Parts: sequence; C-alpha cells; structure tokens
Amino acid sequence: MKKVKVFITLKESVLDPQGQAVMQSLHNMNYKNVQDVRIGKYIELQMEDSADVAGQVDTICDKLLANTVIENYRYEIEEEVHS
Amino acid sequence: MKKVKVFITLKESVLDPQGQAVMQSLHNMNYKNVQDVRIGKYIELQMEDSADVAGQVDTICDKLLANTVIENYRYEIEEEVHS
Amino acid sequence: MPLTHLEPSPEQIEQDKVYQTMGLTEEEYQKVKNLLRRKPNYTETGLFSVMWSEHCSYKTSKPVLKYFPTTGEHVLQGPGEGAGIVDIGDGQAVVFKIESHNHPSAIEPYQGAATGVGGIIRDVFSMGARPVALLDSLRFGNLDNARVRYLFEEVVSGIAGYGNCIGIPTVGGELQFDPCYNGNPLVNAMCVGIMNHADIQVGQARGIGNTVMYVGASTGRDGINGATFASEEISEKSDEKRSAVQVGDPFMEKLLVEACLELTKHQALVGIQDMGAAGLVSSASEMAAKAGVGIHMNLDLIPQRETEMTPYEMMLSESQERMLIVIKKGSEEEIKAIFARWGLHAVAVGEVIEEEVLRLEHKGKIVADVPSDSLASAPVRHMPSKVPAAYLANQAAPAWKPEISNYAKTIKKLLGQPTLASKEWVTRQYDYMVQTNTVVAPGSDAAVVRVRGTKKGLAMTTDCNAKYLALDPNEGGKIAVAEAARNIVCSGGMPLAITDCLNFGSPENPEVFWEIDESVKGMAKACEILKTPVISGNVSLYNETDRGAIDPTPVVGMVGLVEDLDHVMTASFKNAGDAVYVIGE
Amino acid sequence: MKTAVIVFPGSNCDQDMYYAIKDGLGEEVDYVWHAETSLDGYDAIMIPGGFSYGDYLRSGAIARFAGIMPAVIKAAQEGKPVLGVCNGFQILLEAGLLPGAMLKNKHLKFICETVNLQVKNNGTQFTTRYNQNEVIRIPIAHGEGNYFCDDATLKELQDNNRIVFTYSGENPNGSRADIAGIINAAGNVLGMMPHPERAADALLGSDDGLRLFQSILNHWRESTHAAYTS
Ligand SMILES: Nc1ncnc2c1ncn2[C@@H]1O[C@H](COP(=O)(O)OP(=O)(O)O)[C@@H](O)[C@H]1O
Repeated sequence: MKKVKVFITLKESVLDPQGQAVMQSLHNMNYKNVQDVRIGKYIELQMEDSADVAGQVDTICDKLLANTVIENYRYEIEEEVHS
Repeated sequence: MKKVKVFITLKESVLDPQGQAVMQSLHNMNYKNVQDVRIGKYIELQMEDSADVAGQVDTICDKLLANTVIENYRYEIEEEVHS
Repeated sequence: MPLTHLEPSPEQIEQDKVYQTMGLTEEEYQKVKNLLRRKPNYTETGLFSVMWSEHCSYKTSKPVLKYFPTTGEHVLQGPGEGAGIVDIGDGQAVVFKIESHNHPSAIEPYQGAATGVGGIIRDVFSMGARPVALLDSLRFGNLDNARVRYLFEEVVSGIAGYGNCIGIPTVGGELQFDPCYNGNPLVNAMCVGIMNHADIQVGQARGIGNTVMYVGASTGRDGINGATFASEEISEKSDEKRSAVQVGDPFMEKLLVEACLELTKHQALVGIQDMGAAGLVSSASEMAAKAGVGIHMNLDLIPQRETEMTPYEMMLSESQERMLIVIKKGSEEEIKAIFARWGLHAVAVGEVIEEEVLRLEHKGKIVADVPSDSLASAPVRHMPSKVPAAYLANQAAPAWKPEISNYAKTIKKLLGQPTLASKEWVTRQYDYMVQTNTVVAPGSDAAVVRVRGTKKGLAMTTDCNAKYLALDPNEGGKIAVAEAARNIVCSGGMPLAITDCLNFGSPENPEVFWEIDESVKGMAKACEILKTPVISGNVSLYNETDRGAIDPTPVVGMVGLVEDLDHVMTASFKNAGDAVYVIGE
Repeated sequence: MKTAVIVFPGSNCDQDMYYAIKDGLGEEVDYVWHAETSLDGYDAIMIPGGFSYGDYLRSGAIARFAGIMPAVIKAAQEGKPVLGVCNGFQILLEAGLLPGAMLKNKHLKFICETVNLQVKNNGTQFTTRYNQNEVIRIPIAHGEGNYFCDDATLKELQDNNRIVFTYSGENPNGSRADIAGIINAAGNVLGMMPHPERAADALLGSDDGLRLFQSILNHWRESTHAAYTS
C-alpha cells in the first residue's frame, strides 16, 4: 500500500484571493511579519501497489486533481506503514 | 525570512464528501486501486524572522487557519533561500 | 528593473513586421504611422493592436450595428457607455447590458464564467446603478462528451460562485445544447440595475487639471496571452509555472460595488469607467476621447501585484475588479477615505490635460504619446458578404412536415432533450432570492424582480433559438426578439428595450458575414415594430470549432416594466379543470 | 425593540434582514458596521447571511476576528437575543457561541430552494409563534450547510432540547441529525442555515419566517413589561 501526498498550488502570477484575504486578516490580528500567503490543496491518496504508481499519479493529477491551466502540482509517494 | 508550510486535514471522524466524490471519479476512470482520498488545505506563509516563529504559527493555526472541531494541522518551517 | 530593453525598437517593429504578430494588419500599421507621424514604439504598437482588435473596436460589426434602432421615448442612455439606461418613471431608471465571455470560458471555464459575470456587473454599477439581477445565456456541445460536461459543470459553478458571493440574484437565462458548440461554449451574462436619474454617471474625463484615480484590485499580468514579447525572453523560470488566466475575486468586487455607489453620490466625481478588456488603455483612452481631452498618467503609481511589469504589460493587463475614475482636483483625500472604509485603495495616477493625447510616463520617461481619439477610432472594415449555399438549398427544399404517430412517445422524447428538460440542476445552484425582491423565480417565461418601495416590477429574459437563425438568419433574428417580447408580456410586463450579444463565427468568411448582416437586419426590424430599441450590447466573433462556425446565435436580453405587481403571471398551470386556450396562429 | 444588523465586508443578506424587521415587523433597526465596538442600546442582534470576507478560508473564519465580535459575545452573555442566519450561523460557530462546525454540502454544490422545516422546539424566545412540530416553508441558500458535531455534543443538544429546527423530508446538505438550527444552553443565541428573512413577505412566496421575528418581539415586550411591573 502506498500513501501519496499531492500538493496543488496556484501558478505564479495567478491571483490568489483566498491568500490575500487571509493575509489581510493576519495583519489585522497583528501578525505584521507575515509577508505573503498562498492557499492550495493538500490531497492524500491511499493506493494499492501497482507497477507504475508514479505514472498513475501523474495522470490522475493532470486529468482530475489539478487544473493545469492555473495550478501546479507535486507529490510524494510513501510506503504506507501499517500500525 | 521563513517559509512555513501548513497542512490542514479533516479529522478522521469527519466524513469528507469531497474526497469521496474524487474517489468515485477515480473509480469511474478505472483507477480501482485507489482506496481512499482525503482532501485538505496546503497553505504557504512567508514570514519575517522573529523570536518565536513556531509559537506564532501554532497560534495562527489554532485561531484562524484550522477549525480544530473538524480539522488537524501540522506544519514545517523552512529557511527561505533567496534566489 | 523592467525588461523594456528587451523590447524591439520602432525600426525593428517595422522591419520584422512585429506588428503583425501583435494583431495589426499592414494597412492598420501604416495608418498608425500616419497618425503619429513617426514609427510607434513597442508599447504604442501594443496599445493600437489591442484597441483596434475586433473585441475592443467592433471594426467589422460597426456597419451592421447601424441597423439597430437605438432611441425611444424612454431611452435615457443608448449604446456607447458601460450600459444603456431606460426610464421607468418616478425618477427611477433601469440599466442593463449583456456581454460574452466565450473564449476565456473555453480555456478555464470556472474563472472564465466568473470573470464574465464580474465584468458585466462593473458595466452596470459604473453607470451609478445598484445591480439587482443577473441572467446567463449558455450554450454547450453535446453532453455525451466528457469535456463538454466538464465545461458545463464548471461554467455553472463559476457563475454561481461569483453571483452568489457578491449577492446579486441570478434570476434567469437560457441553456441549450448543440454539437455546433462543441469546444466553443457560449457564456453570455446580463446584468440589470436600478438607479435614480439624478445619479447617472458617464465614463468621461472632463475638466482640465482634474485627477485620474485608479481604484480596486492591483494589476498583475492577467490576460496578457501567457507571455508577452518582453516577458517571454526573461522567463527562464519554466514557462509552465506561469499562467495569465484571470481569476475573479467576487469579494473584492462586492466591496467595489458598495464603495463606487457611495462615490456616485459624491459631488467630486466627474467620470467613472470599468477596466474591462484591454484594462487601462481602453478606460483611459475612451474617457479622454469622449470628453475631447487628454490624460497624462504615471505608470509608476499603478498598484502592482507583480514585480518588474513593463508599461506594455500594465496597460494591457486584464486584471479584474478595477475601475478608473476622474475626480475634481483637490478632493483626492475625501475619495481615498471612501475607498479606505471598504478596505480598498484609491490612488491618484494621472491628470486630465488639454492636449488631446494619452501620454504615459514610466521611470521618468515618456513611453507612449498617442492622440487619445486615435485609439478609439479603428478603421472600419467592410467585409464581403455571400449568400451561403446551404441557405439557398434550404430555401429551395420543400417544407418539411413532421409525421407523428404516437404523440405520447414523441412528447416524452422531446422532454428528454437536455435543451428542453428542467433546468433546475442549474438554477438551484444560483442564489436567485438574495436581495429579497424575486417575485418570479427561474422556471417561468421571464423573471420578475420587484422595484422596492413601489408597486412596480421589472420583467427580464434572454432568448435566442439558433436553429431558426441557422435556417434563416433574418426570420430567426425577428423570432429571437419576438420570443423575448412574448416572455415579457406573458409575465405581466410591457417590453421596454433590449440588449444583445451577437455570437457568430469568423466575419472573414463571407457566408458568416452574410449571416451577421441578415440576423441584425431581422432583429432591427422586430425591434422597430415592437418599439424596443437596442440600448446596449456586445459582439463576439470568431466562435469556431473544427466543424466550422457556430450557428448564428444573437442573444436578445429584454427588460419590461410591470406597472403593478398584482398583475404578475407565471407559466405553470394553476388548477385542475381550468380551460386551456391557444392564442395566435 | 431596537435591532442591530451587523454588516461585515461581504455580507449580502444584511438588507434583506433589515427590511424584514423594518417592513415585516415594523420595528426600529440599524446597520452596525463590523469595525464598531459597541452594541449598547440594542435589544436584539442579527448576524445576516452572505460571504463575509469572501468566505475564503472557511465560512465565518475571518469574520470571527472582526472588531464588533467582542460586543456580540458580550450581548450574548447579557442574555440579549442573538440570531445568526446562514453565514451568521457559521460565524457563531467559529466564534464558539454555538457548538459544532460546518462542512461543505454533501453533494458539494450550492443549493438555493425553499425547503420544509420542522419546528422541534417552540419553547424558545425565537419560536413561540410556531406550533410544536409544525412544518414551515423557508428558503435555504448555501454551499456549506452540512452541520457537524461529535456524538457528545449531539447528545447534549438532544437532551437539552437545543435542536430548534430540522429539515423535514429530504435532508438537502447532509447535516448531522437533519439539523437546520440550534440554540445555546441559555436559550438566547440561535443559529440556523435557512433564511427566515427571505420568508417575511407573502409576495415572495412565503411569510412563515416572519413569525420568528414576531416571536422575538413578543418575548422582548413581555420581558420589558415584566421588568417595568416587577
Ligand atoms: N450588438 C450590439 N448592439 C448594440 N450595442 C452594442 C453592441 N455591441 C456593442 N454595443 C455597444 O457598444 C459599446 C461598446 O461595447 P463594449 O466594448 O462591449 O463596452 P465595454 O467597454 O463596456 O466592454 C457599448 O456601449 C455597447 O453597449
């Protein structure tokens, strides 16, 4: 079993209204040292092992999880440790 | 300058309809080996150095970024490398 | 440092015909040279290429738009401003316009549709009106195509996302599916506002010495075709990392609406205009040209979201939620205070000057200096027109008569068509009740919105059956207007005026141009007979897919006045046992 | 009765609430800007719907830090009626005046429609004009109305009769135990997703919501009258 962690972020130069609103709010709360906030998505997938997990994850991100017109993604694949 | 990466995930006891919907689509796309999908937030903060960045991030997460009734958070603090 | 030194010189622009890749034809470039009596530099070439594009200049559709009747006893403002205005009595007026966002929606459907809604709202409140309703007229390809389903879902979410957040009810619209729109959806949004006559604003930069201010969101590289000439050179940061798609911020726009409506009551306001397509260039040059004055603007003062932006990028950026205003000199601080209350910046960026030029200063240098009216007066193009062979063949064919053996079966089949089926899946995603004035909600012929504090209401609808226009654009054009009028009347309203969105294929195809010409003639005829002048509108050409041009789709948005809300009627059958009549032919 | 309608940047049902009280109820009402710090002099506090601060992080998350919120909390502690509708409910949850949290609707879409609500507790100061278990028609319009709380909280709400409204018939958003509105332990802070202010004028389809405002007014009259006579 693999645990895949996917990080989806807005491309540079794409406006991030969410991040702006949060930064404004942090400034109002007096965290003036916060210089920038960008908000993205964090997705965890549990996948059964298969021949080409990385290839699958690429396709899944391209086709479904990320909107590659405005977003970038990266991911990490970990061996799932059973507890 | 510090780069803080915050990961916000729904608690295990909370149903994640978005994750369920994504999993359903993946199954329809024939990725039957995907066993679970959880969708959270990934937030990047740029913060000027200060005495207690970790303490600040804790408070910011507790108060604003996460709703601890339904969400957990964790974060990583990195030294920002200037390009 | 901005990378202007990477831009080609005026000589290079001429030699290498750089203007062509920027969208100017040979003749247009010569005309620019004659106007300036010199070769334009890179920034200036950019200004002309965007202002003289079809999108901004209507250079091919202008001759056709002349057919439309645009005046009438109730018309207070016809085409030419952000939106048209019609009197509704008691010192009040209704303001409305429709606009397309087809091409952005084909690329990024959620943001494309959302920013389309945002843009049309700005057109309405820039006139001084409070937006009270939205309508959306949508067309997609066949739903059995996965990409089409994605476009459809995302466009609807985008409209809902923007309209719901800003708190303007989406009360009506249209939804049709046809293979001719595969890959080229039509997303037309209409906004209706209400105002007092006393508050009417225009987009004019009057008064030499007055201050030009920039209000709203800061400027980024949004909408600058992925990469401009200059930025292409620099982007060693992999190109993929960048995107120039415009993202809407409805929260920002909500603040902008409230602040601007407060502003319109302020005596210091002289003119106001939204930065729509071609943002700063179009707003600045149009405001100057309309008032017969010039504007001197210092680009270093423009609020910027990104670093190292060139004058070209700043002037052409399509960042959303921005307005340009002209105010009486000396009242800058009062105006700033209004915007500050809403958490927005208002920045003095220029001055109205006597000399009729748009003069741009950047880092201590003049980077553009062009006659203000030259940008707004693109050379009109008269396109050749040809009767399509398919039309002639159709006309020659014998009339087709449907043969129906089993009515129940046929009816069920018809109702199973997505174009005819219930639109509730869509309309329930729209907040159609916010503002608590929606008397007739989506699902009837026309929506009816109360004019608060009076017995009156406004009935509104959008209509166009492109199939009729594909068969006969002239008749189909008349039908579109007539259908809109019937919908208004059936709801208890008296048709007042229309706005229109002319969605067609490439006008460079003579057969398509013929369709445009005939459709508008038909619409104009119907408007004359029904006494519903055209008070605003928009043109979207080059809607083409691999199968060719879309069916001619000139969408009609009509507003009518309901004198007494007691006389509102809805489409549904009311009681079992009631008699059913058919009226008309 | 003098009512305050709190206006946050991004509130968009503030006017609807204002008119429901002014025209529907015929009582005095003011808008109070989020940056104000006092609600002294007001008898009832309304937190309207909309998208405060764009609802960009989580609904209500940013509004909770607005300058007016300490005054809202103070008013709640003083026992004044506080009503949060839709985004107002979300803000009350984020501020901890009511327990639980809001998730995205189970179908992930925004829903706007008029639904059937059952009045589960007509003993509160907000609901005396309804009959116990009466089904009323009130519009909903939200994308995050899927109420969540843990088992202990649910039991606490149930045991103390703090669930005031439930969806009757199909649950539109997946909320726990069909919850549409809950009240605090003291009985003066009500949060609900449906919009009573949108059902305060028969012209627009239903005036079932008006009785909620009438209940508040009634209770206020009785308690001030009691104060004078005792
Ligand atoms: N099809 C049309 N019918 C009538 N008027 C039109 C049409 N297309 C454009 N117009 C008018 O021409 C003017 C310029 O249009 P446009 O560039 O879309 O305005 P904006 O600058 O507000 O985006 C507007 O006043 C608009 O109402």
